[in-house]
Amino acid sequence: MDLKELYQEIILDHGKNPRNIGKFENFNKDAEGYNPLCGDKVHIYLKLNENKEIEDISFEGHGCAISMASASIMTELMKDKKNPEVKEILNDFLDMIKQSPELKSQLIKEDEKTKLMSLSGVKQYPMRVKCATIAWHALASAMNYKKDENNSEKFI
Amino acid sequence: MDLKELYQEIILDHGKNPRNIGKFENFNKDAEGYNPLCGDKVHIYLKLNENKEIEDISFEGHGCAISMASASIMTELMKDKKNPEVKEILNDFLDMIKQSPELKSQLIKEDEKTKLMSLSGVKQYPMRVKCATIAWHALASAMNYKKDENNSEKFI
Amino acid sequence: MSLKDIKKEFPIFNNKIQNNDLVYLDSANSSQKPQVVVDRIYDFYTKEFSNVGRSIHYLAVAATNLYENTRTLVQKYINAKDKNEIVFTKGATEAINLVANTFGQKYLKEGDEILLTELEHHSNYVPWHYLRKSKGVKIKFAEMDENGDVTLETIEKNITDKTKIIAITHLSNVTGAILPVKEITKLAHSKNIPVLIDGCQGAPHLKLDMQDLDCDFYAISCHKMYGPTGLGILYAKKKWLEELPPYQGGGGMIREVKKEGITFGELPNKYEAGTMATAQVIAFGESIKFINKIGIDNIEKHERELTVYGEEVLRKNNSVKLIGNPKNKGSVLSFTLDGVHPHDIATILDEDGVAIRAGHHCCQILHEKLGLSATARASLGVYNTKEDLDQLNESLNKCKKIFS
Amino acid sequence: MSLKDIKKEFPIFNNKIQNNDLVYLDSANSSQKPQVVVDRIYDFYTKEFSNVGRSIHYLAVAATNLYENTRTLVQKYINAKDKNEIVFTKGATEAINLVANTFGQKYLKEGDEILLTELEHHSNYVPWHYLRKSKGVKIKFAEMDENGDVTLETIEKNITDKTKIIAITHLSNVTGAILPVKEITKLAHSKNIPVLIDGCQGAPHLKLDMQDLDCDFYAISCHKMYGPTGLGILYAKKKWLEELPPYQGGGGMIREVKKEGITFGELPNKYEAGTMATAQVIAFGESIKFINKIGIDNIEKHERELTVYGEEVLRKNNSVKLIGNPKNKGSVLSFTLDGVHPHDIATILDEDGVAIRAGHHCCQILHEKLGLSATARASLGVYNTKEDLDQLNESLNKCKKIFS
Ligand SMILES: Cc1ncc(COP(=O)(O)O)c(C=O)c1O
Ligand SMILES: Cc1ncc(COP(=O)(O)O)c(C=O)c1O
Repeated sequence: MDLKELYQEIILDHGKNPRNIGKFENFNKDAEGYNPLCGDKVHIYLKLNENKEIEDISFEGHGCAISMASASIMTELMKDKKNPEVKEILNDFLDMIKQSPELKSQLIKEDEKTKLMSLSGVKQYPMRVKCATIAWHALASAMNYKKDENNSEKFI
Repeated sequence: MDLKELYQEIILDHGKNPRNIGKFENFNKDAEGYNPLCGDKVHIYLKLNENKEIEDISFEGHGCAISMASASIMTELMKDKKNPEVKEILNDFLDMIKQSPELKSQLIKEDEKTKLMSLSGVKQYPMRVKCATIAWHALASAMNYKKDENNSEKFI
Repeated sequence: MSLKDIKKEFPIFNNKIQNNDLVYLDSANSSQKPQVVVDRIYDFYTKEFSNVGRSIHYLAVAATNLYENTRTLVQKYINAKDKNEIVFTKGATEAINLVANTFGQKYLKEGDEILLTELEHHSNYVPWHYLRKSKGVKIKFAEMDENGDVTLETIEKNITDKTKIIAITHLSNVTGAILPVKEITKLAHSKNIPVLIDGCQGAPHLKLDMQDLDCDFYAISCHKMYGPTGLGILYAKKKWLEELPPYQGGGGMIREVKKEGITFGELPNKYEAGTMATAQVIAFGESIKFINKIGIDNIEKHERELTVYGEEVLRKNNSVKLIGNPKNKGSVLSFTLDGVHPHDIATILDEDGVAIRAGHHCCQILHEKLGLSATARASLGVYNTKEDLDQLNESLNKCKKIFS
Repeated sequence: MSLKDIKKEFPIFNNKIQNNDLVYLDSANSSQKPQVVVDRIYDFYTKEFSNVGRSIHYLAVAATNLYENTRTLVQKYINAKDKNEIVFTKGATEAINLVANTFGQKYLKEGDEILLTELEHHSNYVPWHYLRKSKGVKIKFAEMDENGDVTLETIEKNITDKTKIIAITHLSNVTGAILPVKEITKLAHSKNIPVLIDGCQGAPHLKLDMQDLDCDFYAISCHKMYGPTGLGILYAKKKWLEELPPYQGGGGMIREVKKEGITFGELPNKYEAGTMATAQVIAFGESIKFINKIGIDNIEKHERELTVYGEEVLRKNNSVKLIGNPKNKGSVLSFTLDGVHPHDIATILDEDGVAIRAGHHCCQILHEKLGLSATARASLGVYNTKEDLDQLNESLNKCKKIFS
């Protein structure tokens, strides 16, 4: 294991200075992610327009560097994404954190991939995986994606 | 340990042919002894006359050879005994079963002592001690002797 | 792993018990433990110990993984659909209390009926009895027939439109009767009645498949299954664990706690309050692996052969009366011996190193029905042999002699 | 036994954790186990195993005696008046649930008040919370002051004529505050209110004397006391155990069972339903002997010195903020580190083999009061040394560096 992998520059930066923080006025969807084990909380706010496009997105919450950085990076990435795209990226990210060595979605640009991959350090720290995914699960709730029966963490 | 000590002739005899068995008509005191672990039961019936003398005594119940023999021997012994005598013998017997090497009470005749001592084999079989004492505890209840606070099994 | 040498896997048989070889015929009470299980406990405490779930340091993470591994092993072993259908409890008794308490709270009201059988162990009666007092429900007992069996028909006869739950043993710890639990479950479900199976004697001896069996709840006692003491398992269909209220409250089972109120955690945490029996759970994983290595089919076959042999031997002994002659019989041989009380039998057998149990075996209703206050019981495990049963018979003859 | 070499008694410290020596600072979560305790479990399973109480063969008798021996050892250790005031449970959490459930059933009604403190662990709140729903009782929380303490005065202020029971921690697992439990009990008794003490953190570190303390209930967690997992103890005054209804139902705790009704066994059986954690109880006897050998006074002194030293070291570190500065402090050091979240601290420390805990430590109400969602906590046991605390400080400096 390697702490440098876990706490990469990008993470420390986003952890210290999270982007898109704070509730904005005219959100129309929101959901809270919560980890009962540690008390970390991420509340996601969305403005989804009539094209099912995320017009605006922000978050509030508290937690470790990983969970804050993950929320920050996610909100940056998801802005202006349309509904099926959001789902694809979400599943791709969770798949990467869970098992896949890389991100596969064509919807994610190379520099965005680099940012997201900076979160892959948690793979070596099983108890920290939830920190990296808490914001993503909250987004899934806000978007009304339901978990499938087998709890496989793919949103359908 | 020695099975012959436990199952002495006297015990086998009283176990097979218990004396004073069955409820009699005009009893005026009774109490049930019960061992929840094994289900053994001994119900004691007494006729205590105005002199606080046990005019008649019998028992009903079911259980192992030890518990039946003990009840049988006890009822034989207690007939015609007066209240303070009953208590003294009771305590003496329980003391013997618990720790003392011998019976001390002057109230018990030599041949009676032999019979009672035949029950001392249970000392080597801790789980069988209750079998030997169940009838005696029932008698103590019927006589309204109360256990003292420290649970020391002496009846006061 | 060969069944022939299986005794060697159990260190207890290396010891003399009062100068005798141990002939252990009390497995329905609790089974002996294979070396691998004891070693796992030892290693866990000496090399890997930490509490699970709560901390995120190395030892805690490793322990949590090991703990959850056992959940998966159990899930696979009993073919449950979801690993979160496996709840660890302190024993089968707690598992049944958990269901009776939470199901009772949520679904039972005055006049409702609970259907048990006359075969039930006190652990599958007393928890339901509490609901008589608190809720005013009625308890019915499906009758045991003269073979010590309870048939599907008898169950059917006792179901009314007030029956709200059926709780029955899989395998009687006295008569050895294996109930037609799958058929009973199907019948019950056709009337929308959930079924709890007390699997204490089923799980160590019979192949289990929860999805096939389709019961709603199944209680397991790990110490009877070559596992450590202080551990049981409740299998429950996910929908029940989601719908029922929580049982004990404490750390680990909550979501969020505020002064005004509390929300509860998701499965499997919801029913695992407080620090769990970590070492025991981890070691029980080895019990499952041990059984898998032999193969439960082989265990069933071995124990069936022994049971048949034991019945033969005891039938030939004219003073012995076997209790129960069910159609489908598990490895339990209950009996009486003419003129000798079961407690005296147990003591005399013990002198030869033969460990059996005597008493009502926590089944007083069954014994009342039999008109007996006590029986003697020899019960088998994977380590038993025909020689053990021969020794049993020989020692029984000694009893007769003493009491003749 | 000398405290200098005490680490050697704990086999876990012979192992490297990811190439580092283990610096175990998570004892408030669960303590490590001395060799004697692990050996006892091993020996019991490999040479002496049997279920207790139920059978009368040699192994069963021996196991029953060993089991009851521990009850006597515990009685003496906590100076209870009667050995039957010691009830074995699956954990402290179950012990508190047992009291809340049975006391609630019998004595509480709508409008009654239960008094807790803001320091309480979820295990000493959630069980009482259930009574809010089922009985309509009210829960009050005596406030924690800025030192992380709850004073006698604050308790007094919160008592009303509706207060029916007071349930408080002996030693806070976050602020380390040792409450004036004896004075609180005296006050409560003067108003006829019984007191339950959550002794999870008290029992491993403080000398206990139930007759002097005079509390009605005291809950102990054995795995925090150098004992096995899956075991707790409820001390309760005999009159309560006699008066309260039984808790779980099952084998062993009954007197007589009939179809129409049930009578319950005498103490200690009444509250020990089903097969108990036999091996764990027997092994816990060794934990008590181990503590006695060192002497609880010596343990207290050693841990007090370490706590003072740890506070000194951490106070010198300008980025560290200690949580709680109670008058009387147990061996718990909770803190935050500027700019680094407790979870990140825990992960970084772990890399150096330093095991601490981060989070709300099952005390969300306390953390809400502090305005923190999480803290880091180093907690001590008999095996800790000043070097452990130096290493803690050094690793905290590494955290700062990474996050600078
Ligand atoms: C103060 C306090 N109370 C209760 C508990 C719960 O104890 P257990 O988890 O052993 O049941 C703990 C430990 O987690 C504790 O520290
Ligand atoms: C049929 C049956 N049910 C329930 C139990 C209780 O199991 P435990 O004592 O492990 O909780 C037993 C064992 O004693 C049993 O044989």
